[in-house]
Formats: sequence, C-alpha cells, structure tokens
Amino acid sequence: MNVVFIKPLRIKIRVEPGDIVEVATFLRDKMGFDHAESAGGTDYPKDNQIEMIYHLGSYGREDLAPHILALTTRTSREDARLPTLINVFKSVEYHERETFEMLGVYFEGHPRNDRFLLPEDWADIPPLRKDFKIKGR
Amino acid sequence: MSSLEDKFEESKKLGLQIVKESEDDRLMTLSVGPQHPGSGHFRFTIKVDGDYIVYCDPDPGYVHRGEEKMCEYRNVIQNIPHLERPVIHDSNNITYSYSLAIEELVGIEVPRRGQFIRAIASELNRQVYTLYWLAIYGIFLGHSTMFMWPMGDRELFIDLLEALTGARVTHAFNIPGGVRNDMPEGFRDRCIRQIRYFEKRMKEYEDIFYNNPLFRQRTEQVGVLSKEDAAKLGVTGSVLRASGIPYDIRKAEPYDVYNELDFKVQYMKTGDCFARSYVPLLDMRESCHIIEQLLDKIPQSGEVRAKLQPNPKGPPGEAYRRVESGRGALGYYIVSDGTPRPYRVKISVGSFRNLLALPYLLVGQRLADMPAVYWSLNYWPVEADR
Amino acid sequence: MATYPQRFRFGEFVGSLIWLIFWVLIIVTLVGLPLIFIVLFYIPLPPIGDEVLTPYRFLTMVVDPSRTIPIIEHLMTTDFFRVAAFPGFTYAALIAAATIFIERKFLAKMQLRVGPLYAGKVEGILQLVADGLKLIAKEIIIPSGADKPIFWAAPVAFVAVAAAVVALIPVAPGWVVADVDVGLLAIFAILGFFPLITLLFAWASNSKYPFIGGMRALHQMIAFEIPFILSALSVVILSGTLNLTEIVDSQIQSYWFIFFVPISAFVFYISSLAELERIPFDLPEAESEIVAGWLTETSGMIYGLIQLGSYVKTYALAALFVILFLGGWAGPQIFPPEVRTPLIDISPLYDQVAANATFWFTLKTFGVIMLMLLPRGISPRIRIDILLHTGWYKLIVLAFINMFVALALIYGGILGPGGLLVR
Amino acid sequence: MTSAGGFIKAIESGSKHLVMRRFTLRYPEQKLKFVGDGYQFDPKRGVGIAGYRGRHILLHDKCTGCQLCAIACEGIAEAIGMVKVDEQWKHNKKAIMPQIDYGKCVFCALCVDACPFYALFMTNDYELSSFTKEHLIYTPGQLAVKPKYQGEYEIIIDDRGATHG
Repeated sequence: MNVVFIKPLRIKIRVEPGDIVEVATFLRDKMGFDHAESAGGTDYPKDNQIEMIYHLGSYGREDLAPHILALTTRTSREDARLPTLINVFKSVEYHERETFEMLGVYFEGHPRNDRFLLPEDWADIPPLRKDFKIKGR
Repeated sequence: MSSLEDKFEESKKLGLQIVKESEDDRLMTLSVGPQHPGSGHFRFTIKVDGDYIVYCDPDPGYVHRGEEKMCEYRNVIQNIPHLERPVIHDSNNITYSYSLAIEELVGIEVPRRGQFIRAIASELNRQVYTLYWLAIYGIFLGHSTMFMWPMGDRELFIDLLEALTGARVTHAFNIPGGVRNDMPEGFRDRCIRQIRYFEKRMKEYEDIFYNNPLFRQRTEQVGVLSKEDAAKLGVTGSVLRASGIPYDIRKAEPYDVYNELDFKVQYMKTGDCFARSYVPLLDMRESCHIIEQLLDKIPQSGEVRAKLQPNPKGPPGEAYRRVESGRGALGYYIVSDGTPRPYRVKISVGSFRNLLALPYLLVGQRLADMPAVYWSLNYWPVEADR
Repeated sequence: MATYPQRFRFGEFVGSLIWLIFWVLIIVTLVGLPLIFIVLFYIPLPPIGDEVLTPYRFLTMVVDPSRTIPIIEHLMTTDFFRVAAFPGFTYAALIAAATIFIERKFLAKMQLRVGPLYAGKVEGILQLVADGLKLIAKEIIIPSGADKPIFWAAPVAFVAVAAAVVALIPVAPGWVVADVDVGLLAIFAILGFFPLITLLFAWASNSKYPFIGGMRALHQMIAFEIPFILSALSVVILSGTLNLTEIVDSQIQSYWFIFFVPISAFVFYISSLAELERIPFDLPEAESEIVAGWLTETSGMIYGLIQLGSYVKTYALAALFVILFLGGWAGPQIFPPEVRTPLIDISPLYDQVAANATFWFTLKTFGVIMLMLLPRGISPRIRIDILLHTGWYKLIVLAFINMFVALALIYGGILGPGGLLVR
Repeated sequence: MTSAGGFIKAIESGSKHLVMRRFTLRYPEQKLKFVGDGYQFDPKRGVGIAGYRGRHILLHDKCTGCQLCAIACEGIAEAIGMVKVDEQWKHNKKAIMPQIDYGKCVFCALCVDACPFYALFMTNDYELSSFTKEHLIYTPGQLAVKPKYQGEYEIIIDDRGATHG
C-alpha cells in the first residue's frame, strides 16, 4: 500500500488487488468511511493496466465530511479481474456493474456481472477502453 | 448482520409464502417503463402478488449517450454544451463541478464576482429543477393542480435565468474560469421581487398538497429508509437528508462563496416518502434565503471571468470535485495527461446513487405506492444513464 | 419572422361565398327536392292530431313554420320523444357535454391555466366538438388476444346502462321516461351492472394493466355500494316511498331532506364520487401506477363512448342527489304563465310548471356537478387499502347514524304522515 | 379533527386561485421581452454581454474568414461551415464566411466567444422553424440581416399573482 498524493481534503492510496478487501474493511471499520461516492476505472494502455478507483466518503463522522479518500488498485488489461467490494460497501453495487460493462473488469464475487447501461445487443469491446474509437473522430 | 439485510429479509417475509417456486404462477410480472406513464426514460421490472410488490429489478440505460467517452474527444471548453444535456433542468449545477475540477487541474482562480454569479445561477437552477420534480411528484400521485402550479412558477425562474444567461434551459453558463457574462441591469430587483412572490407561493403548496390529509395518508410511513440504511446504501441529496443525516456538500465541503453564507442544512428524521418529498420544499425555501444573501453580498463591480487561453491545459494530474445539485452530490473525477483534452472523466451523479435504494424500498410495498416511492428518490433517469 | 399570415383579399372572400351558395343550390335542387317528393308521395304519413298529414299540409309548413307546432306538440306526447330527447338521452348528453366543458374551464381556472381557448373563438366552446371529431376519426385498435365480441359490446353496454339510469330520473312533474314504483331500487340495480361491464371489458382486453384496473374497480364499487344504498335508505324512511317522483313530492310538502339527514347526503356524495371513479377515487384509471387502468386498451370511439357514458352517469348521480336531498325541482315560481313570441307563436308548447321545474332541477344538478368536480383540483389519488377501509368501516357507520336519526324523526311525529313539519 | 382541517385548507387554497391571474403566455399573439439585443462578446475584456441567444448575426464588414468560429463549433455541434462569398473585402482575402445550420446548432454561443473581431453576435430571433431542412441552413447573406423581433410582454407580479403581460 502506498500513498499516491495528499492534497487538501483529498488522499489517494494505491493497494495491490489482493489487499483491497482488507484495506477497505479497515477503512470502513476503523476510519469511518462508510460509503463509496463513486467507483470507476481508467484505462492505461501504456502501462497495460486498468486502474480501479473508489472514492470513499463518510456520513457518520462529521470531521471527515469534506474528505474524500480515493482507494485505487490496478489490474492487467488482458485478464482484468478484481475482487468486489460489495460486501464492504453496499453502495458500489451499480458502480461495479457499470465498470464491468464499460471497462471489462470482472468483479469476483459480485452477484451480477451483466449488462446495465449498454444495449442488450452490444457486441463490441468495452467502450471506455482506449482502443475503442468513436466513429468519425 | 445488519438492519439493511434484516429489513430486506423482513420485507421478503411478507411475500415469502408466495415467492416459493411452486406457487410462482400467483405472481404477475409488470414492466414499468419505458412506455409506462409512471417511469420516465427508465424501466424496472416488478413482480406483484396481489397488491404487494415482491421483486424489483431496475434496468436503466435507455438514454445512455456515453458522456464520459465523449469528454475524452473534446477539449475542456467544448465539453460544456454536451455535459449539461443529462440534466437540462439543472444545467448550471452539472457544469459547476466540472468547472471546479478543471480549474483545480489548470490552476486558475475565479474572480470573486464571478463566484457569486455562479452561485446565484446555481441556486436559481436548483429551484427550477426542484419545481419540475415536484410537479411530476404531484401528477404521479394524481394531483393535477400540483402539476400545474410548480410548472407555472418554474417559468418565473426560467425567465430569470434567461435574462442572466441568455438561454431558457441549456445555459452553458459556467465555464472553467468563471461565467460567460455579467448580470444584466435590473436583474437584482427582478430577482428579489420574484423570490418574494415565490415564498408566498410555497405556503400555498403546503396548503393544497403537503397538508392534504390524503397526501399524508399516502406518503407517511411508506417506504421508510432508516438512517443506517441510508448511509450504507450511499444515497445522497434529499433522500439522505430525509433519513436524518444532515449532509449537504454546500456545508460539508463549501465551494466558492458558500462558506461566507448563513444557511441551515434542512433535514427530517422519519425517512419516509413524506420526508423525502418535503425536504426539497425546505431546500427551496433555504435556497431563497441564499439567493437574497448572495444578491446582498455580491461585489458591485469586477471581473467575472478569468482570462484563459482557448485550449486550457494544465500539468498531468487528477481532481475530484463535487457540488450539491438538485439531486444531491454531483462529483467529477477528471484525469488529465497534460493535453487540452481530459484523459478520463467520471461523473458521479446523485440519481445513480439513489437508484440503489429503489429495490430495497419497493419490495414489500403496495403497487399503488410504487410511483410515490420511485419518484421520491429524486431520480432523474437521463442523468443516471449519462 | 418566419411565418407570414396569408394576405386577405375581399374579392376572394366574396368569390368563395358565391361558390358555396352555388353548390348548396345545386345539391338542394338535384338531391334534396326529389327526396322530399319521393317521401311525400309514396310513403303513407301518420295522422297528426285530428287530421291526416297530407303532402299539401307538409309543404305549407315549409312556407309557414308556425304550422309545425301541432306536429311538435303531438311528438312531445310520444314515448320516443321522452326517450330520445327531453328527459332522456339528448338532455342527459347535453348536460354531460356542458359538464365536460365546465370541468375543463373550472379546473384550468383553479390551476392558473387558460384551458380550451381557440376552438369556437369564444373561450374554446367548441373544443368538445373538435375532440369528438378527432375520436371518431381515430383508428380503433383491438389487441390481438382480445375477446372481440365483449370488447366491442362493453363500451356500448356502458353507455346503454348509463342511459338506463337516466330513464328513471324525473326532471319535472310528469316528465320521466319510466315512472316506476320502485324507482330508487331500480337505479341501484342498474348501477350494479357497472362493475360487471368494467370487469368484462378488463378481462376481454387480455392485458395486465386493464385486469388490475378492473379488479380495483370491482373492489371499489362493491365497497361503496353498501354505504351508497344505506345513505339513500334514510331518505326512503323519511318519505315512505321508493318512487322518485313521490320522494320529491314529499320534500315539497315538508322541507329538503338534506336539512334532516346531512350525514347521509355526505355519504351519498362520497360514494357517488367513488361510483363515478372520479379523483380522488380514480384508482381503476390511476395512470402513474397502472397506465390507464381498465381503459388502457381503449382507442378511438371506444374511449369516446366510455367517456360519454361516464359523464352521463355523472349527470344521473348528480340528479339523483338532487332528487333525494335537495328537493328535486322544488323552487319558487319565476316563469310567467304564458309567453308571447314574435313571428311564431309557441305558446301551445309552453308549460309554465314544467319549464320552472326543469330550470330549478338543472340549476341544482349543475351545482352538485360542480361539487363533484371540485375534488379533482385539490386532492391526490387515494390508496386502495385506505379506500376500502373508508368504504367498509367509516361510511357504513356514518350512514347508519343518520338512518337512526331518520327513524327518530318518523316515530317522534316530526315527519311522516301528519307530522309536525309537514305542510 | 386535523384531517378535516386539512381538507378545508386545501379547498380554500384551491378556490382562492379561481380569481388569480393566469401564468399562460399566449405565444403567437404575445411575445416575451428580452434583456438587450442578444448575446454579445467583448474579446478585449474577455467577457460576454448578457442577452438572449437566438440566431446569429454576421457583420460582413468585420469578418476576416479566420475560421475560429468553425473550429470552436467542431467539437460541439458542427453546425458552422465556411463558404465562399461573392464579396470583396480587404480584410477577407479568401472571401469565406461562416454558414450556420440551425438544424444542428445548440445555441451555446461559444462561437461568439471565439470571434476576436466583433463580427459574430447573437440576436433575439428564435422563430426559425421551416418546412425543410435546407431552409434551416443560413447563408452568410441571410445571417447579415438584422431580425425584427418585437416582444413587449414581461412578468407582472401583484397581489393577484404573477402574469405575463
């Protein structure tokens, strides 16, 4: 686990995929981050990696209210698999489903890795990957 | 393990005798949307046993347009007109946090007068959105007068915004570096006059709608979302505040001029449909006070827009900024790689987060409560799909 | 900027008028006159009054309209006129049309809108005609799995049953289609058909939303039928008869029954709202929950017929309220004993008592209809469990309270034969 | 009884509105008054001047054919194309000027912000409907015409409610 940056009210930490459930549980139980505001992925074809980022916030602790903790992890592009955080933060359920179809990251343990926003007959590569090009641009 | 799972089990128990596979033919599957008058651009499948809903599966995506991908192909200024499309009724707020994030990345400071005008436009737009939402809530419960009045009063604010920004709904007004233009002459008096009028109107809303015994009967103790569940599901905005958590980004993480203003975070403790429908009204009332304060404190003259080259770009980095929109926290996570175009834009919208509460609240309710619960979640289908 | 109004030319206007007159003349001479002659000379005509209607007499009527008066006078005594025109269907349909127009304008006023505005130049008074034409012109879509005979028959049956209720309503003394001794009972018996038609139509549509709507309609109507009848029962106790004309007569002899049994009147009003499926009791058509309820699969004139039926029903129930509680046609005499009109003397057709009675009856009916329209502007839709609770627990109890009051009034010698307040 | 009181309040509030003024603006007969003469932009100061964003007006004597408006529109609506004009201007050697397709334009006015020569502004005219898509494409010649828009109705607020005109 390493801290990527500390800005006012924003902290970003990066962990290995194997540790993420443990770290998230620690953040929830000991630090008071009780929900995820957003969860999304970023594709980095240069590093051949996909970064998954969870923005965690706190409703319970008033001193943490303005803070957002970004918990990130990276996985390879070819076999993008990550453990799900749905058992730690219930609120990531739809965000992870969206990430699955937009970036092709399979969340192990997530009850529903299936279509959410895209049409049922979508048969292309996941659209938010960088090698998916919009036509005409 | 927790109250949320307990509640889900409990509500399942209500229909537990029915959910058994062998008796599945008792259930009737209803597809609510996308052509159902009570859904919007959205579909959710429900199964009913008699009058009780025993299963609910939301299926958004009918108006998905790939805003996040589109952002990667345009430079930061060109992104403004299409980013406001998901919520054209709240377009100043959805571009507000985008501008904040870009300003953080590029490293520019908005002039003080610009900050005030931004806040005024954002508050006016919150009224427009909330009135639209309230109108739909009225017609969902069969109250046609409550559909017409907020729609009519909304015109007042649209006229104000038209005078300020030049467009009626899609304003394209907030841009990185400030706002597009200064306030026109006489705007202040007009604004105060209309807000005074609107404050009187809100009393009428209470008389005819909120204090109506039939409305109370339909919404009180219906679809209760407890405080713990609200925090766990990560809902936001009025849904969260109705459940007893006084969390408002304007107070929690004040952006621009909001830390100089004197206002309260309105919340209720019951967490039922009534609270969820009443908190927006309280918000509108508070918003009127905020607009008056902003008009009082605004500097008499000054720049409204920082000088910026046509293709602003900053050092590589990332930013996550959020504002309180009509539907709750609206955050932008923007990654920049040093080019004029954003590398990745992730929009975290309130509607998408509140959608998670829908299956939990609907299961165990009556079919007649479906529109009341659904629309009380402050859900805007187009915004959730992005 | 973008739209230019067409320039008005007086010459073109006059030209179009002449063109119109030319075509009218052509059609009248080539089609109209031959038809009249065929009818007059080849079809035997009925006797009018004492004389036989000959072609000669008929043609003189065209020249002198006052000679048609005996024919109209004769027609007005026939049953056909009563069924089709005055106390019957046309009168009811006219009131229904007026109700629709008033409802739209009234609701628009309350909601700060303008309502229908352009059709008919004057405040959109012809909007209903335009809507009717639109509905007639629309395609009737029948779901592929629908039970076609019932699907076609149900709207017609709906209007027919609503008209059957109207047939029992007396508008003025003697002016009633069917003056039966068990009039009130007959009305409730006929009203009992509506849930059946609703359910049949809902089932015949072969669709889920109509089915739910039909079930809701059934629940609602059964729950409200009992307080409905019970509230009318106290009136029967007070007047001692089931004949509607005699109920009105007994109110003319004493006072309006609403003063003695106000709670019954209230229960009757609420139950008739539920019976009419009007807001706040429009659950069977709750659009945000079950699309349009049992009307989901209706289209074109099928929808038009059901709307017509429901507004005729509104008139019938409002009229029933007037008869039971507001003294029917009772009211001060304001019409003169006879009228003089220029050109054509219509005095043989004029009946002072009937005109006066009709005037007061229509006025009161519109008052009640306005009262029935009012909740639509101020109230949201009620939920089904609250509705059933209201119907079974509250309204029945309320209806019983006033029944005892009525009994006490009868046995206390205040009302009834030889009572204190009987004039 | 509170519920009866609620009903009475609601009826009172509803019937009070029977005599209030209506919001409705009867559009083709009445037109709304706007602030100013349309959105304009001052490149020296770098801010706009408030006004309604209707269709554009192109000042032929200022336009240099620099294509900045078309470039600004590229990522937004792609409504602006540069076309040849049959005019001779000293500052416009290439003789090209913007032509705007109002079937695509979103009226964001970012092209006005992009114009550094005070040549492209927006006007109050919003009545652009036409029967064909071709008529929605405004050539530089059409864009030079100053529109005539007369809106005279404003919101009036008094004791009997708010109304337009």
